[in-house]
Amino acid sequence: MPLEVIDLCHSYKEGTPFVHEALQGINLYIDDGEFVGIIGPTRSGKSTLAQHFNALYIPRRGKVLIDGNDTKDKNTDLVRLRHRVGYVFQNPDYQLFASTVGEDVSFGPRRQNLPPEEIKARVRESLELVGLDYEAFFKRDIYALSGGQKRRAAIAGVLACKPRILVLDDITAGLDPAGREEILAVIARLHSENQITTIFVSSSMDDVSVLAERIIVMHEGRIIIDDTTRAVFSRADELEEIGLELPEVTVLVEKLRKLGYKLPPGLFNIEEAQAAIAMALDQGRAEQ
Amino acid sequence: MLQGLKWIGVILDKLIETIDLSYSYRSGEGEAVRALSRVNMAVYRGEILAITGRNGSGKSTLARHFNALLTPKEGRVLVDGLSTADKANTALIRRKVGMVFQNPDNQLVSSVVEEDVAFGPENLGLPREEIINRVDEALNTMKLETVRHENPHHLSSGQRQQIAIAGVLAMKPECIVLDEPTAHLDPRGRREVLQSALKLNREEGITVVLLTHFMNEVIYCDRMIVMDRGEVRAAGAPQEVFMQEELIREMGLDFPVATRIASALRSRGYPLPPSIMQAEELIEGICRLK
Amino acid sequence: MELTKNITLGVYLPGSTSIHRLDPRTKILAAAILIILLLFVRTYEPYLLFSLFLFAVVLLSRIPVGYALCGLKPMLPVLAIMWVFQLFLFKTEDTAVLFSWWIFEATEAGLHMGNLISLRVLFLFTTTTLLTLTTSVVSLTDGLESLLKPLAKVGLPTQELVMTLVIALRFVLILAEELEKIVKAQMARGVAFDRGNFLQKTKKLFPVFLPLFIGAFKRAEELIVAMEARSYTGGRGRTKMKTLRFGRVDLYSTLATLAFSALLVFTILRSGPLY
Amino acid sequence: MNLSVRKIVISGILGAIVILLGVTRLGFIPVPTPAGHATIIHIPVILGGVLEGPVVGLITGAIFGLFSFLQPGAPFFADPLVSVFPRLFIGVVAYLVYFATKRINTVLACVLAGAIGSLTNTVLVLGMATWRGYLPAEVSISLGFLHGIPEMVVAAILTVILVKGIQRIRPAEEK
Repeated sequence: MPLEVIDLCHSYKEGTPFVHEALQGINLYIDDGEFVGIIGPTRSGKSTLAQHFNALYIPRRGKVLIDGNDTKDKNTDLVRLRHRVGYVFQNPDYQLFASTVGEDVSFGPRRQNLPPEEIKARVRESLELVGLDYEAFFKRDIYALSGGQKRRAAIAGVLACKPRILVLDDITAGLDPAGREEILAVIARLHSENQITTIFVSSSMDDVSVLAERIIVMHEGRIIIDDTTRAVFSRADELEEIGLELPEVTVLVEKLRKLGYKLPPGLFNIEEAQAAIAMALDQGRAEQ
Repeated sequence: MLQGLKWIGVILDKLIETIDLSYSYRSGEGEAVRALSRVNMAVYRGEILAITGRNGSGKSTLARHFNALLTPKEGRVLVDGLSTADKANTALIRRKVGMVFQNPDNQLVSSVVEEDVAFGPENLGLPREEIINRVDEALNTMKLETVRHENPHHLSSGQRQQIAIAGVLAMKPECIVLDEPTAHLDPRGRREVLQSALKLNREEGITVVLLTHFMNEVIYCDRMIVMDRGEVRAAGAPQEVFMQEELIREMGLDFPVATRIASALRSRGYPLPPSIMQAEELIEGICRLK
Repeated sequence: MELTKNITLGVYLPGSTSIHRLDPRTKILAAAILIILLLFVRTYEPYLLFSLFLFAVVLLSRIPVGYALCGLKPMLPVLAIMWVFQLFLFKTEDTAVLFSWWIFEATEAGLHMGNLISLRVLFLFTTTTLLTLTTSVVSLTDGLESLLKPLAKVGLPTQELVMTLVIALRFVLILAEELEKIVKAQMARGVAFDRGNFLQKTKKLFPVFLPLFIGAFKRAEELIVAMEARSYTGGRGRTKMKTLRFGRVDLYSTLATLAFSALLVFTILRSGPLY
Repeated sequence: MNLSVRKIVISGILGAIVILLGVTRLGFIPVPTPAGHATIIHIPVILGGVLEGPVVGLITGAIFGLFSFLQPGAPFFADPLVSVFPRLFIGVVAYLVYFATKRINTVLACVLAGAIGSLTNTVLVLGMATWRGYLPAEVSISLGFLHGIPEMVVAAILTVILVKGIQRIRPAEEK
């Protein structure tokens, strides 16, 4: 189910003195099964763009095509489309409302008027997908969950609608390191095992770099870089200029590179960095 | 060396001390939850102390005892020698120890930056000129002069948190407790807030307690405390604590990036010191290998 | 899907015109006098005068007219329905019947009543919107606090009540953004808020209201702690950074408002009620 | 009268919800009657009364009144006697009902507080509108049935669910 964005523009508070052009001519193509990271500083337009993917915003100028269906088209069934393109918001509290996990996860499928057995099967499946044991969590109170579990329950609630594209909007914010790792592992598994197209929106390069194969960098409503993860990180100076914080590893390797160590550009993964530094040092030792 | 001298100075002077502090509350389902059990710790005057531990480890509950938002039912908390259990001390203790919380949206009162910074001094009943001076000074320290008339809602979350810090600063506290001030911020806001916290400590001489789960913030602190299930599990200089590898893993914490790279290089036979935490230290160590 | 767009109540449009710089007490008092007078207007002439006055204020404060009126948009349909309602249902003994339809009769008195009440609503709305557009929430509440001071002497907690208002106004935008995200999060799971009958629509409120209220109460708990941590214990013993100054311009403006009010009272008294 | 920080903050935030529901029109559910909608803006006021007591109910009600006076949804609300005055009673009545019946059963108490709180709004607003001459009595009575009943049902259900939901997140300190 490919996703295509053509000349998309969007402005907030149009017709008021506070008008703000959030998107200015976006062109984008995301193919089946890709894992794309969208990063950019706060208010660069990344969330606005992502919310066009499941028709939460309908374009006034430009087009968004999901599997060839124009979201602007009156004949497009938006409810069905939103089930095909799942969207998980940053704060799970925006989404979770029922008293138990099971009830909340079944909320989406129940909107589709599916038979009860199908709903039950979907709830079980999506809970297992995010690593929450069905028997243990089905009847668990939403408010008795930890931060990481809440987020996983929220993802399960969206997965139960059987999306082919999953948009994750800054979902690691506010988690502790253990919770963050939990979530990233779940997302990685979903993508690799279920081939769900994943679009990961974040302001943290650290999080995006772990999983995404391709990164789209946004700045003031425009896409300024759209390339493979490594290629993006090798343009460290540009990224810093627009106010993005590079992963610590990248900063460290860049500093060593500037000191003359022979290291490849665009390193962001700690294991790779360890290996590369060791290799550079080994080489230096051999030359001596 | 300097670090060592500072240590001798502070070790004698406890600003905040908890003695056998325990605390329980009742959860929504009515079960009693033990949030703190027999915590003995201290905050020394002039230091910057990191308190870390996974969510729900009790660090927030502990911090709320520091300025009498919670008062002990078992054990004691002394702030500058004053017991927080005595209601008569509360006002004075809150002047000495200021507190900044996780979400800037839920702690700002006014819709104008300078008015919010003035909120604390106004509560203290200070004369008008004094309030104006303090607000100017706090805005100046936090570099917020240019946005003083704006609505915080229209600023970045990092700036909003800086406003919250300025609001506490204007009350001229001896100690500022920052309760996960960077948890809801983007990486840039996180760096700005950390730098402010360091500046307050190093330049303004304010004692800082920083609750965090980001190790790249802990590494700039003089000391760290690791909490787990309401207990203090480790305390000491970050270098020393990070050497307890088993414990750090068990607590669900990360190692600083430089420490991880250094330890990988060490295992390949490069003699790097085990105390490396900051990127600069690692780079220096690598350069010295030549 | 943009909930914050039409919120103009309590939205301040910064500016440096003489209207903006007036002492908030001047503006609040003027608005209060005008609003009270509006309740007595029963004919069209005073509205003409009134619109001239408001137009002058709009010009002086350099507010885009379209923007000042855009908060009105969502309530126009209701206004129209109520106008029709008055047209057909309001009756007096000796009124002419304009036309009749089925069992309903549109009377002249009904027409005037509909017009007058709609006008009253429009003018009330414009008056209060102008007040909030030209006066920041902070100075508005400062002004209110100062004006209410006499009531504090009889034991009313006026400072605290004003603080309540300060908090309400600060949290409207925050909660609006949150509400927007909640609505979207549920739409993303297939809730179609625009479909269904009364019962179905009511059912769709739960997934929005629960997160909204629970989130709001969590915020409240945090704000309580944060305010206590900053030594807030209520209005007693508080001082204020800002002091209000009633200057020469304020005096002139007050005189102008009073003169206008007198004129208005005169017109109201001169023209007897239309019905 | 003494106001605690807690009462000030909760009234303020509930007041913010009142204003929010009003300006976004989310507080109105369309129904096929001449007025076009049933209101649920009074729900925060009822919650204030039930969860925090009569004072919060009163203040939140006052904010509701003030708001519906400044941004009237129906012409007769331009009169403060119709818009402000009746709203002062919603939260207080809801509190009294809840307080009187909670010993029997808290769910029942919430239902009654929601329903009677809503009824207070309907009866007083329409009563005042009739008394001030905006509406003929027959119209008021039929409007009362047309709007009052659905509003009462919605208020009763929402009150139960919201009160139960909010109580779940409030940890009671150990005494």
